Amino acid sequence: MSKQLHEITFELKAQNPTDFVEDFAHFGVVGSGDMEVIIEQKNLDGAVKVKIVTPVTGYDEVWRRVLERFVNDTGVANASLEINDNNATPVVVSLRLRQALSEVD
Amino acid sequence: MEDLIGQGRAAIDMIIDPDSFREGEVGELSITDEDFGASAVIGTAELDGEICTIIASDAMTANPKFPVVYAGIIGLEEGYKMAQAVYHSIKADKDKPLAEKRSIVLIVDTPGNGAGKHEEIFGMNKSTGAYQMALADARKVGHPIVAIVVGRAISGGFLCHGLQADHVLSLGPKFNTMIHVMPITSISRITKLDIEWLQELAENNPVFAAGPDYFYKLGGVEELIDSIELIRERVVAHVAEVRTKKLAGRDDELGPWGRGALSVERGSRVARSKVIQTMDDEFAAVAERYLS
Amino acid sequence: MKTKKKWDTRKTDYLERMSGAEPYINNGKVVAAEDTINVLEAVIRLFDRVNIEGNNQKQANFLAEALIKCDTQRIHDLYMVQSAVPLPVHLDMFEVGIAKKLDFAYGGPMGGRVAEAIKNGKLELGAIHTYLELFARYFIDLTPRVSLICAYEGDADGNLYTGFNTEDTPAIVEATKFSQGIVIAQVNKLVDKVTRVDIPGEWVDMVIESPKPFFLEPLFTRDPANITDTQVLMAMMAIKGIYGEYGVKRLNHGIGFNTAAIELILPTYGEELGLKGKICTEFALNPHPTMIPAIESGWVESIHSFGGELGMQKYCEARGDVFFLGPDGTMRSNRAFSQTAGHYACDMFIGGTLQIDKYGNSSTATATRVAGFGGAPNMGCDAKGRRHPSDAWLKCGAEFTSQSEYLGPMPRGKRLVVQMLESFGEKMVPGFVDELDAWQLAKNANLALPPVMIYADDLTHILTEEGIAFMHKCRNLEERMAAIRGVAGFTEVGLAAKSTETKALRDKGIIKTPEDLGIDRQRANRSLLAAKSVRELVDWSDGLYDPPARFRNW
Amino acid sequence: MSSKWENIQKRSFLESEARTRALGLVDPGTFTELAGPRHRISSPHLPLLGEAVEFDDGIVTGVGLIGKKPVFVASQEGRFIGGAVGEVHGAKLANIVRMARKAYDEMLASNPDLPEEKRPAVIISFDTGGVRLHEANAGLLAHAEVMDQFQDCKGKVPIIALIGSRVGCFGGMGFVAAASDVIIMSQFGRLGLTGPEVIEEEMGKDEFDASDRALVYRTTGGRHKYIMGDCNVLVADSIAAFRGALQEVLGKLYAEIAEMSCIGSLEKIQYQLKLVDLCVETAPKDAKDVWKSAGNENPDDLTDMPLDEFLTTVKRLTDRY
Repeated sequence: MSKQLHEITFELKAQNPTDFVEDFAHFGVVGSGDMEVIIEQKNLDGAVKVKIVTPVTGYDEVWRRVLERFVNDTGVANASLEINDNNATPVVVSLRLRQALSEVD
Repeated sequence: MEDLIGQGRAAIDMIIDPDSFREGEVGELSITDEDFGASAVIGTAELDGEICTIIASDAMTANPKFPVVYAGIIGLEEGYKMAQAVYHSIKADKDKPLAEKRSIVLIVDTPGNGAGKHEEIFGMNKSTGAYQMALADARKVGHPIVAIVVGRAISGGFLCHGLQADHVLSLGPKFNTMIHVMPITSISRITKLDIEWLQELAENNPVFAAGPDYFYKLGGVEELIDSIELIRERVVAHVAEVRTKKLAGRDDELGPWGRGALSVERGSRVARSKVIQTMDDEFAAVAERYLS
Repeated sequence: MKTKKKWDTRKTDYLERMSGAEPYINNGKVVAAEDTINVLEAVIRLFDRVNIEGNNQKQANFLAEALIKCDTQRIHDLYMVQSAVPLPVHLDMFEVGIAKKLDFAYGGPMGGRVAEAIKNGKLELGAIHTYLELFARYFIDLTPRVSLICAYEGDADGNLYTGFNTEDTPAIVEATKFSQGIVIAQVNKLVDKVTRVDIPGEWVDMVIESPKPFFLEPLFTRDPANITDTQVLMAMMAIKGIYGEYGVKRLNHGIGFNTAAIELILPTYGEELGLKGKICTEFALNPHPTMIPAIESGWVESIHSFGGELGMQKYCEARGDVFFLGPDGTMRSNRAFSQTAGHYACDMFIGGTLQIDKYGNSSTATATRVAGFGGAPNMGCDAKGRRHPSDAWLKCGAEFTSQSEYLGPMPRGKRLVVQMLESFGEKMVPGFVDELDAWQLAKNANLALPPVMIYADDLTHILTEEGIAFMHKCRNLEERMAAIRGVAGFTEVGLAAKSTETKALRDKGIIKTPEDLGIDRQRANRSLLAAKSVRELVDWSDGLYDPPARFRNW
Repeated sequence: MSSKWENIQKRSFLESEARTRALGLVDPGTFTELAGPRHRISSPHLPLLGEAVEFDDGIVTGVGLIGKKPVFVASQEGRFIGGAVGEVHGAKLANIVRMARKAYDEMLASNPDLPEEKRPAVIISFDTGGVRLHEANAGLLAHAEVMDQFQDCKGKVPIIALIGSRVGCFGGMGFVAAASDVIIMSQFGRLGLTGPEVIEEEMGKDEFDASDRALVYRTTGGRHKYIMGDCNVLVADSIAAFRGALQEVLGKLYAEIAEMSCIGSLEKIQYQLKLVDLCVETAPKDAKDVWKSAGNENPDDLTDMPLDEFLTTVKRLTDRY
């Protein structure tokens, strides 16, 4: 029996992109049912690169959909997102991502 | 003799010069009340002809005033009693040169600190903290401190009585010595991880495995001794080695911080070194702003 | 044809049973605690219908513990008719064979054991009721022969003081006593003169001072420290999008953190929206500690309670303009009346749930637990007998699109029935599902129908973190299902939503998102809570609230 | 930034994350985090066990200013695995203390008349249950390193402990806090060595019921520790209140601050032994019995009375013994 942290990576593109201009932003705490995120400016040809590290498996598609909506709603582009997750629900994920973005506003 | 568990007093006799132990006495300190901190043994002895302070646990004697103090547990009184022995060692040698500061030998066989209501109301954390501060103090003013694990060195008990020494020695696992925070069976139960798999993982990563050899790998124990007969000889040797280093001003190689460096030598606790380096470098770049 | 028949068999039976207990009754109606088993064995017969008082709050636990110690040769296969079975002893009764059949309303923590006992044939389930429904049947076909009840004080004449925690007692005693049944009360204290007569002595046969006070569960206490930012967001949506929109003044709140969050932002967010005096003035509600800040800031005119809440006694007594106090100055709760009030006199029920299916039926049942719903369904339904108008009721009725299908142009109101649910619960358990677990439970526990807390046709609003779905505004099932999908987030149900469809529903005002409601998500955090901890509730109450030990963190 | 700092001040200390506490305790805009999330030094051991990691391993370390004073801050995050101390977490804590002492040595070397107002200080905001089980051995060794660094600070750099977060300060970190010079707590803070569940296991539920939170707080909570003298300052639950107390303490001469500690010298432990005698003599059934010994006639009233009233009416053990 083995148990390892699960890593999910993918790239997204916003429909109405606005470049993420901050060098670095961090938000959140990896409490139970919560997560943290680092957002960094990266030259990715308008794309957003996402990496999630989580103990939970089987929700890769949900993660993609949640992040897709975040990227489309906010227009974030040319950025890398790194998430450490510990069982956060989509509600919490969306909330933390928006809070992270507003931290740098 | 298969092991020394529960035999702190016997271990004292094995280590010191014959018939040299004056129990209850360290410098000006003289404890006559037999019930005071009954589970802790302190006193002065000769070690290879030199004066030395002995601190041990007595697993056979419970403290009649504190029901949770038995089997070698360090309770409220025991912690302060042990601290007194250390402070009186410092006091007695206050004006002596470094080369003559008496050594302090910790004979370790304790399952932990007192876990009771009175202990928490009055602050067991202070008692165990006081003893550790005293040991660190003595170490830093030049007393060589050597701990030898002869039985149990469990979690907070080991921190209290052992890990503040300059050097920590331990009898090897074949003498049933136990050094851990929690047995791997309990870790398995709490983390809900398969025990065999955990044991397999522990082979390469000693950070959560129980046993003196794993602490050796982590640099938490300087030397494993594989014969009871060798204890005295090795303690004497380590006292000498520690003293030499102190005289040379190489204190950073001793005690907990020294064991941190030892972990690197033994290829473990790599992240520790990395994060310390990162902090130091990062601060160096901004130090001007804060320290000028 | 007129038959010759004895018309006093009940009375004869009563006297016969009581004569068996006579030797143990002294000094009026007093029985010593150590004789409890003897009197129970004397007055209870095989197959009797027996009520042990208890609901989700107080419990006649001493009498329950005594009943299970009775000789199973003499007493077995009892038919338990009682509000709740939340204590282990209630289920042990079926394990040892003392009891066989059960009609109840609430299983709480014993829900799992109820299901198990049904499965292994130890328990024969009649039905799962609402409180009021079960009380009703006490007077029709489920009248108890013997009732074991509890009170704070009793005297030698049998007078009882049930005070703050009167709860179910009057309903049980009335049904039992007026059909010549036997009523035995455990009291915390035998006194010369009771503080107030809540149950007249004539209606009680025996009084026993129990060695320990009766058990009381602080079920309605929610620690504000555990309210999440998402719950604050949903509370803001509830207040702005529903309470304010309809001007809801008379209402009931379910148990849970969702409604606790609403209660705690009334004095902050509610005040800011200028809604004070316009909403939340009268409640059918237990004395929720989280109501303290709203009460203290003058929001609330009246609260009638189903039961008492541990630690709130002194506070309620000191707020006599709000709570219902007796001439002696202490509060009296009454579940039957408060449930009736909740059913007929409240314009809204709002509460949390565990699951909502794609049609809008909601349930807190899981596949392996027969928990029951207590009183929620009484309030979480449209009161068809209601005839008095109110603004909120009329407005909701006017919006009820399909009403004219039945009534033609006849105006009629509708109660707001709101379910709050996050799309995913802890550990990613989806709140929206294709099929309720209740179906599986019905199979597992041989139930005649899946236990549904609130049926889709009663539900008017679903509130999730995504938005509010105005279910009653939908034209048909198809549209209602689309509305549910539109607020179901990233669950399987929600992922099936088409964005064009959801957009259309938003345009029609059937779905409203926080943005549609003009709610700033950034403000949705715990700092809006008028009290963020139990300690702050104590401070709000000027030290009158005395929280149970488990809620203290200072 | 500064307006943000203003907002932080009003916040509940109990509710605040580690980083918020760290930022809010020092002067506005002066906090520089060291080995922060940017460096992504998370635990190498947790992933092997399938446990979630955090970029800062559950502790914020950094440096800031309070007035002219450089303060070296460590702030633990109880929400991440109960603030437990693993290899990285422990190394950060030990090293921030070491850095403060090294900074002092350097400053003194270049300026033998280093004014008090510039003397560095260490601030630790505890929120922890002690050793992290998943990397227990490394965590244990780190505790010893922290104590070692504490002792190095003696005579040089004051160490102030702040306890008012959810997890409190237990296990090995309980004695680390005891080894600080000054302990500032709120009534929500808890300080002890052994967690309530272990005491219950050891003594039985009749003697100590771990689920009785009121009992747990009476035994380890801020009000109790203030009466015992283990907590030097009891403050309201806001970052501003903690910062205010901190400023006041740091405004004192170092010698005065060092005197405030409970342990660390023979004289101090002789006093503690007097209290142990009191414990034996009175055999208290409950902490309230000790409050009575301290001269509080109605100990029952002390738990629920508002903090201000408590502070003006309470008698402390240190007043009498």
